Amino acid sequence: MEEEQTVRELGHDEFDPNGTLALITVYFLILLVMWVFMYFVEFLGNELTVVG
Amino acid sequence: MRDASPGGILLGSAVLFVILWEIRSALGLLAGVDTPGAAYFVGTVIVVAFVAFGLSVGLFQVSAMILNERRS
Amino acid sequence: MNIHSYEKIWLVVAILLIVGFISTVTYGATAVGIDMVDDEGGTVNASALDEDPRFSEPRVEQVGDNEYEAYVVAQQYIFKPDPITVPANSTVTFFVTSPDVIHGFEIVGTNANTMVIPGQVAKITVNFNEPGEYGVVCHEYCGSGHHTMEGSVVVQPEDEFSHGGDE
Amino acid sequence: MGSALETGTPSFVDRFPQEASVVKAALTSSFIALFLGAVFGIIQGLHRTEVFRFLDSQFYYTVLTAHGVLMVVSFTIFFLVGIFTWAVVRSLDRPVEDIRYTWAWYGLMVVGTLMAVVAILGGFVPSTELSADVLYTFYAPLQAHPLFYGGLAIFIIGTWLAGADWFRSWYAWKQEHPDERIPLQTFMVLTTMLMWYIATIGIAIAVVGFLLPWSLGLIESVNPLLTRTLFWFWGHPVVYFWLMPAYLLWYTVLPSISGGRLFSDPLARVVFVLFLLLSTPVGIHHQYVDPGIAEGFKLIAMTNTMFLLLPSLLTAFTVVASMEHGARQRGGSGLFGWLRALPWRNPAFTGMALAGLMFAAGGFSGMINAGMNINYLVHNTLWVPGHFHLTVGTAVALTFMAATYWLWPQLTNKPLFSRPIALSQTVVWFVGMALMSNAMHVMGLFGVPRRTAEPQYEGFEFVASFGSITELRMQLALGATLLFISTVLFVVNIALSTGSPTQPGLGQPLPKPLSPAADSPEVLDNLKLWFGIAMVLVVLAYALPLTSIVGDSGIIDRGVSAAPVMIDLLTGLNPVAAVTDTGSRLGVAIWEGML
Repeated sequence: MEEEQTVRELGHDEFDPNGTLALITVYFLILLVMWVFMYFVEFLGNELTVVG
Repeated sequence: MRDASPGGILLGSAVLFVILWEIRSALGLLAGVDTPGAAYFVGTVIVVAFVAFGLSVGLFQVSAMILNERRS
Repeated sequence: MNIHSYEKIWLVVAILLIVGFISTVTYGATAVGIDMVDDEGGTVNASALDEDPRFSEPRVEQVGDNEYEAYVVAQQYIFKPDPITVPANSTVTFFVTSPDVIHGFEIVGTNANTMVIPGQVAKITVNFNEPGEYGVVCHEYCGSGHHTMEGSVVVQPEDEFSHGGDE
Repeated sequence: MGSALETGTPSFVDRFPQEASVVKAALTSSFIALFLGAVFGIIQGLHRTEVFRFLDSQFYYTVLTAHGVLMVVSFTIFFLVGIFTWAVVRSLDRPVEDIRYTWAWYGLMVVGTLMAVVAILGGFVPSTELSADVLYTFYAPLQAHPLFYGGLAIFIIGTWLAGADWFRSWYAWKQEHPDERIPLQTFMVLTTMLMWYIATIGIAIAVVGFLLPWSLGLIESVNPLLTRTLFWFWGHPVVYFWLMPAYLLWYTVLPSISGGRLFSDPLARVVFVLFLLLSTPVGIHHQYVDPGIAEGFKLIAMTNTMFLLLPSLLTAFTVVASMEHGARQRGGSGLFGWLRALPWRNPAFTGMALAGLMFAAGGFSGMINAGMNINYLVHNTLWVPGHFHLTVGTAVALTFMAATYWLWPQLTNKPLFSRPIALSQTVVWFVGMALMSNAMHVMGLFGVPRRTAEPQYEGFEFVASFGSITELRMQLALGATLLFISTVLFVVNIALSTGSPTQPGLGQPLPKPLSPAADSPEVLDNLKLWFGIAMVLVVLAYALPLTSIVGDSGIIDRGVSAAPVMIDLLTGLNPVAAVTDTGSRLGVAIWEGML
């Protein structure tokens, strides 16, 4: 495959997945906001609570 | 843009298109803002027509290729 | 084990997230008081609903000051009674069962939502405040006419409410 | 890997021609199921949105049963047995012990599928007794033809025997390599199969113990809550059974296509062990709003389910980190800039990456589904199919298609017919699914139910808090159309690839992980231990609920009589009227959309 060109070799210890950490932090924040919204606004704010 | 590959452009526009639609839903649900549906509708029709055109050009080339192979 | 420090951080954060979810749900169950449908409704003989004191005559019954009980039968492809008429500012306990197959009972656009299983009685209690009208759908496939199975809940102003919502 | 091409790495078919035939046969079966499933899918998508209805609505449920069974039983599991056979043979580097045995289980699975499919398609021919319009979940007392249950049982027995084949290979390998760690891919296959053996106890009891004899008239009635609970005993782990081959590909193939290496072998093992432990004792979360099950049992199921998020969240990190590793080795830099260095022109990569992206979104709606009381909001609404079209319908399906672009040439020694078509196919799938699933989630929140031919009612209308229900329907139908086109592109591309000229050296070696197996404690490879703990967890989660269900209404509930699904031939096919009707309806819909 023409596009698989390795420019350098990186071992486990010389590689810190900074980009991954950043992406996953963004994902975590989205999850948090969406959960709060879904639970407290969409669900608890919805009509007819089942109380028994 | 000079170093953008066709694959990248295709993918980028697809992701952008999806994000635009998700924004409409998110704004509607989260903020109660109703973005103009007609604009989205027209935009979607244009995008789909464009993709259909691109695909058909590609498929015509492919079928021409198959026909050529059969002839030779 | 050789685990990168970022991965350890993420592991801890992920566990916190999970604990957070469980706590939110527990908060809803305790502080808000949201109860799950459970086995409180008991069981019933599905082929002899007409002999059962609760379901022989599907109806709404007053049991306390502002408290009502609705006995609802979901069957292929209707809900009985239809409409289910209740007064505003009341607490209504629905008892729902089925004589034939599994159905669903969902007051459309609300959180009142339960499965209806033959032999079992689903019991859910909800508060109705404002007068109004809700649709009820069967949300579990129950046969070739499933899409026609609907009912309604009519919440009447208190002064207009009279008994026997099944006429 | 450029050098590999020049020297001509032998492909899988060069090394193991007999096994490659089995893998090819399994994948072909799976693609046939995918194509048929997609045909039924588009019929449904257009029917329920009222865009194009050419069948009477009673046949919608036949179509829905066929779509469900073909997609999530035939397509996914045939692909699984193919990819697992490949993975075991490749990673142990030895042929199967007896190729006749391997063909035998494959044959059983084909026979089982054909039986079930014949029973389902019988629903279209009302003059026959054959019918199985019971949907994928076949909840009693809706009753299908015995052929349906029989087919299902034979199919599952086929998968059991397949699992035994892989255990046999591993056992033989272990005799020759007593001190070595289980190779990662084989480890993944074996843990997944252990999970499957536990999970299928539920469906085996439900089908062989109750439903099959009941449909044959040997027993008079069943306890619907019991068979339903047994179904979900299997019904949740089966979703992980679909997902595990995708995880296997993400962990072992995706890093290499990204130009890097797997970040951590030990963590991959931990993740698969967690799936073995936690996949089964969670099924009751599908029954949060069922009567007859105490709230305490539902709470236990929820806790287990929430912890089941953990292996998936860990996977997200490890897999993205492996991709980042690849990107940086390819010269990528910056906090997000490395994303540009990924091989986006490679359909195998792009497909898997997009599948992973959608899985992140599907993961979120899954978290909502898992929350016990918030389930009241979404239970059995269109939200739920919206969710699983992101998970099994994209994370799994798109990964399988992308992996095929990578693996197929190595099974046939023939290059892919067209890489541009393959690339557009994955992107069209992504866009189509985003539209369809977005519309489904939103409509679900507005209370629109799932599993219905005509979500339009006489007594009330669904209220949209923004836009309109019509608009969401159009969005759904458009998404479904794109998905259908995408499936056709995939199937045609693979079919045309069989005509490509043979070419040597298409093999793709898989590099070793950055942190190898030797870094992980040996106890991870103790399969007996994990199997034992998994069994204990299942007993803890299910013994009491099942006892209480049986105690309340008996092993069989005599009050419940069977409801065979038979169809009256009322209107049937009416294509001409449907076409003209659709024209006018589309016009109205577009007009409304513009307003």
